[in-house]
Amino acid sequence: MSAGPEPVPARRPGGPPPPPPVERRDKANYLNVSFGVKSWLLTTDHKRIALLYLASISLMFALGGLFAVAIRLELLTPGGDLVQSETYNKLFTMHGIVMVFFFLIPSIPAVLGNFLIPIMIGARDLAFPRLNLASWYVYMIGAAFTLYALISGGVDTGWTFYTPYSIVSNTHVVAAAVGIFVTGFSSILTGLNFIVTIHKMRAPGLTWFRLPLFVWAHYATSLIMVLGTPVVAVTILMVAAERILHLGLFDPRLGGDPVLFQHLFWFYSHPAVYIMILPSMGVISELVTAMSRKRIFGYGVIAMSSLAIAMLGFLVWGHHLFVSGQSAYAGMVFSLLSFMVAIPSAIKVFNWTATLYKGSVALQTPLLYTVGFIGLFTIGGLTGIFLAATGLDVHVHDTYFVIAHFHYIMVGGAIMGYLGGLHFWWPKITGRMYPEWWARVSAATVFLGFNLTFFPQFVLGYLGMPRRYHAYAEEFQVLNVMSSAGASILGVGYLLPMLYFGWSMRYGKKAPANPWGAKGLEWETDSPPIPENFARQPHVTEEAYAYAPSEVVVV
Amino acid sequence: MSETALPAHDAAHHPRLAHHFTDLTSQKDASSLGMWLFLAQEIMFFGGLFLAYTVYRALYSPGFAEASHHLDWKLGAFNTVVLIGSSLTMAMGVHAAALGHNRTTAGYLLATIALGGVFLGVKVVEYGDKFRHHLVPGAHFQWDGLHTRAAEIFYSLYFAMTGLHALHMVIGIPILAWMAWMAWRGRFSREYHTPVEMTGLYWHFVDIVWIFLFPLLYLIA
Amino acid sequence: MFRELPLWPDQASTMAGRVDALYVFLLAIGTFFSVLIAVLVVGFAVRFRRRSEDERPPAILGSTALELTWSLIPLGIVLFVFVWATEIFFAMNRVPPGAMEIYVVGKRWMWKTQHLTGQREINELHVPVGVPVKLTMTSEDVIHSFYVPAFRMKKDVLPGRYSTMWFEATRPGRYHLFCAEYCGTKHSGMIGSVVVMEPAAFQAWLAGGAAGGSLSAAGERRFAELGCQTCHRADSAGRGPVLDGLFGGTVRLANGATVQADETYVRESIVNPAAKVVAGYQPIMPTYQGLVSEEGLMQLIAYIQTLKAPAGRATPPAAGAGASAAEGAR
Amino acid sequence: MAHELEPTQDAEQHEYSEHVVPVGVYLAVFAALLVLTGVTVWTAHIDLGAVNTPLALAIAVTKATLVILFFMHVKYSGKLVRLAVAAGIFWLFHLIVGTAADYASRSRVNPAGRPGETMVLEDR
Ligand code: HEA
Ligand code: HEA
Ligand code: HEC
Ligand code: CUA
Ligand SMILES: [Cu+2]
Repeated sequence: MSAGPEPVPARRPGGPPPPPPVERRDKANYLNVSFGVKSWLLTTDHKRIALLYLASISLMFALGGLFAVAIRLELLTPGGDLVQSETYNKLFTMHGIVMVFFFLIPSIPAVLGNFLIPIMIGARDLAFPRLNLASWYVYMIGAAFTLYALISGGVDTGWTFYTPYSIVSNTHVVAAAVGIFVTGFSSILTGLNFIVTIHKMRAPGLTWFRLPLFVWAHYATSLIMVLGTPVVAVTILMVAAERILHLGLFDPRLGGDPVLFQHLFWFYSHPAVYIMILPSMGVISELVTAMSRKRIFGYGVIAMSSLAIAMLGFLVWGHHLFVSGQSAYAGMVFSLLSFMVAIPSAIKVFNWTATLYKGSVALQTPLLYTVGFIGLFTIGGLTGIFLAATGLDVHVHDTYFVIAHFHYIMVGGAIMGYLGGLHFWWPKITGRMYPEWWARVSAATVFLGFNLTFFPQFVLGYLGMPRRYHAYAEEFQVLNVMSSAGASILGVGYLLPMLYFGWSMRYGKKAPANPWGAKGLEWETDSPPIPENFARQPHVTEEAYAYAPSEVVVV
Repeated sequence: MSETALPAHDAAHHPRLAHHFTDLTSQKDASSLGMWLFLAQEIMFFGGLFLAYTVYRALYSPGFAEASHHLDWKLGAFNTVVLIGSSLTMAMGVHAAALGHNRTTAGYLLATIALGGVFLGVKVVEYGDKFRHHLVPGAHFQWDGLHTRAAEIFYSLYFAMTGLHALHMVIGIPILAWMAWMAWRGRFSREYHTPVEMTGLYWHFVDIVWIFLFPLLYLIA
Repeated sequence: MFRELPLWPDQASTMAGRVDALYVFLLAIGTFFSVLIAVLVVGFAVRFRRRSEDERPPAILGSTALELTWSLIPLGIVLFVFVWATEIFFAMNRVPPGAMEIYVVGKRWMWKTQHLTGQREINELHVPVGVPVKLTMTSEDVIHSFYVPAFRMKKDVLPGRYSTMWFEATRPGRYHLFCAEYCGTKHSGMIGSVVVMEPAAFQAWLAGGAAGGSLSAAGERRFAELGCQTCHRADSAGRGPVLDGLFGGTVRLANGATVQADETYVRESIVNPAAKVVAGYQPIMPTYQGLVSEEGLMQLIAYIQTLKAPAGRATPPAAGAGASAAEGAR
Repeated sequence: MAHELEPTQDAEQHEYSEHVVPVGVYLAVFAALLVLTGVTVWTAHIDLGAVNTPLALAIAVTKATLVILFFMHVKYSGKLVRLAVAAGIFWLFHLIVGTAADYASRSRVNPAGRPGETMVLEDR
């Protein structure tokens, strides 16, 4: 432990004026260091950029949620009576596009990752702060294109843009495609920034195997972002080109092969589902240890399983094509590989469970979300096994079984992790505590509403109700009503955090630096952190999650 | 956990050192890794088109051969030489920058721009020729050979791949011009010339893409 | 009550039972693991809840034995499931010989089916019970998917090529037919029913209205109308190859390759004749793309299938014989 | 104390070495690239049957390797940069091979099938 002179804030010539001196440590933090719209829109502070993202993706979530509400209302009755079928098709398309590309993919990485990664590794900022800001602008430009597509009439291709329908559809496919193309680059830039940061900016003593698991998860996620996203970008660009320039690459009338599109699309979009779940798994790894004040069980295995998921995730895209006309032999291989991805996921689930064993478990909101995540992810993941089983997928492909599968993982899993993380780090981000009682109520509401919404959809799917159906056969109604009822409960569950988080920013109890008694560099700095994150350069001398134990058990 | 003071950026530190790095070397390492990751991303971006090319070439090989004969391989070869030349001048530019010779750097960068311009000029001539001969896919596509559909797919790929490649050059040239301007103004030094290097990496990458495009498009037997 | 809240789909094909068995197995596995995890997580959380702020849990760093256990057991399970599922999948893809052939065309937003005997249906398909039926399907516009939940069978129907699917119905009745691949505005209206009938009833139905004669007869008429016989004549005096006995055999192409003369090949020969030129012939055949509908193409194919081989060509497989022949083959 | 201040980095501290490559190397690489371009054109104009395309690709790979190693200084760069290069190339390879495997096995397993066609295994 060595103490140098009080740090002098650094500055670049021509850069923004230096932040106030650090003597007023308890007062100056990244939130109050400067004011005004410009200080936010031109900031290069990763913490502020994280908040910019938080605001944007929350809006996008509300928008996607509104579409979901409209979908569920329409599906209350079997006849397509609430909206026209054109409208319905636009609703689920926009719901999928907004939720996937504009909410879930950026959610944890761009908000929590952006905020926490530099702090967790003891750095002042990401490696490329201006690139970080640029990626937010790129995201906003992409969102603007997509919103334009929406306002000027919508898109109706489904979020998958399958050709040749997306070539002949007379809706605003090009605008939406450009929107996704552009946002893709935001995700690439974020991933690139994370990789370089994690390699190059770690504090002294912070070796790879001392990194928090959240950072490992983001490292794996970033690999997928950098290596997968460009493929969907160019694919979607080709679709736009087919529409504008009449190239014939995917159009069978011109000799193109629509199945090639599906290969290209899923080459990215399957790994993309791991972009959506890995960060959430990272959050859960942090939460289980912090909430049980106990070393994580199997640190190395969890870290490596993130990488394994990222790698194996690139090998399985063909499992979306079992009935598409892909060769049955290719289907067989893709099926086998899909089963293999289940193993690292299983490892994580079991290790989290084992971590709770003999812990000192605080039954607070973050833990409730953790428990919810583990349960719902398990169900979602295990139904993924059903889908990866070729002979069974032939029946349930493109039915509500698939819808239920991925909502279990993305809504039940990923969003639970996101909300859990948001609650856990909220004191750090805002310096205020959220109201614990309301938070527990909302966690319970989300859990109940969620299961009521999506469990019946498994049954519907096995009964054979196809997805993307505006009107459906009468016998499916009861289950659909259950699902819609659940969705309204779920909606309330999501509305609550939006309200009390907003409330707490002003009225919440002031948060101490480490309200959870948790380990990790982020808890060593102020809440909210000072602009340069740490007053002094931290040195790391111990493993991650080194809670002082009663005894060390080596099994 | 222990800590030390944040590195004090005293007056002696290099003006180009950003606040969150401790020294120029690590800053440069970060840039160079970042650039390489960006190029890995670019490989995948072009990769989608190369995949489409592979699939259709396998499906329609006679048609592709027929269609390829309507491309002028001499122009293609000429452009290959031009682009390789520009890669050389680019490498020399980086070399000069590393030695701190700002004016020389600017000169090499201008030469690179000029060669890039020649390349694009030839491309314009070629594209114009395709327009005149109705080889642009779409409603006006005409083909008097056997394999009309395969030829149209071939030309779809031709325009998509060379177009995207040319777009990368069109983006690269202003960046080169900017670098040349900065070099001319003496902004680089032995210690700090990362932007020139990064631009160089980008330009060489564009060259590599063309190295593959040339035989794949112009020289199908 | 249970009429309103159905929990299990009808089982009406030979595949249904096999798929359901796998499903039940997976349900059991899934329930077991979900309950196990839920009980452990909730149990640990409650049992080891924090009772005082100064509790110090032990540090349990990990255990190789446990890690291996919970990797290898799931691995074993998924490998088992893999083998089982793949077996079903290949059975689904392997059309039994001599299956009764029916042609299906999907277009936005209807299903058109044609029997070899000439019956044409819209959004309906009549099939006999106990007979393997092979569907040869194509689309006139975008991708559709032919889905009969009661059969547990589904296959995408693509434009520009034929996809095949087969099933053997086991229970008479009327079952849902859905389009399962999103195809635009009225995707959810692209539905119909599959009517499974006792063989006798089916024969009676077949005898009913075959307005235009059999499929191959329709094809023969089209062959004449389109002027195909000006070049393709049975006496090899035409400018084009003799088509008798073509179907099912192999064809040598001008570029040296050989191809199998199946539906897709014949279709391509008509709509894009230059793509594969028969050895010894000039590519003079005009394209009929746009001149013949997908249904017309299927009729032509059915007709070409019936052209029996003169001595020397490979024998085409039994085709065009309808239900009775298919039954015989079983 | 100075070295303590440096953030932890991967084993090799300097990804990018200040190695200044002699100009002669650049010129030699340039000459090699020109020669190889000539060879590509030449071999394309003689009929080698199935060998033509692989040969053209092999030459292109050689040229690309030269550019990457010398012009782009990968020969003098650290492990991490090499890893990034390798990852890019490997993933591209994987994208193409994975998809091509589907197309190739469509024709191989079904004698009646050709690439681009729905596969059916028929017991004929
Ligand atoms: C975050 C998103 C996410 C995640 C993580 C996953 C994870 C998985 N998915 Fe999912 N999937 C989607 C999102 C996701 N999926 C989406 C959006 C679609 C539809 C796209 C569309 O068409 O619109 C889809 C569709 C989809 C299909 C195609 C279905 C079809 O269209 O016909 C398949 C098929 O194989 C599949 C499989 C899997 C598998 C095997 C996993 C595995 O990774 C799951 C692994 C996890 C576990 C297995 C649970 C934990 C393990 C245990 C508790 C131990 C016990 C385990 C065993 C005994 C095996 N998914
Ligand atoms: C991250 C991804 C994500 C998320 C979070 C959700 C969330 C939800 N989805 Fe989503 N869904 C998809 C991704 C997602 N979905 C995708 C990819 C598809 C496929 C699309 C396609 O086929 O192309 C799909 C399709 C899909 C369908 C199938 C449509 C069809 O095939 O016909 C249904 C039907 O029930 C559905 C329902 C829901 C519901 C009820 C929620 C609920 O969880 C939503 C709950 C949220 C709310 C109820 C909003 C809460 C309220 C607020 C936030 C504030 C209110 C706003 C203001 C005050 C302004 N979704
Ligand atoms: C102008 C003459 C001409 C007409 C009219 C014509 N064909 Fe052909 N057809 C040919 C020639 C020549 C070939 C062989 C070269 C080739 O494959 O293109 C051929 C090949 C074929 C083949 C592949 C035969 C094989 O042995 O593999 C089929 C099937 C076929 N034609 C069907 C038709 C049908 C059906 C029509 C009418 C709708 C038709 N043709 C009209 C000249 C013609
Ligand atoms: Cu046809 Cu959906
Ligand atoms: Cu997937």
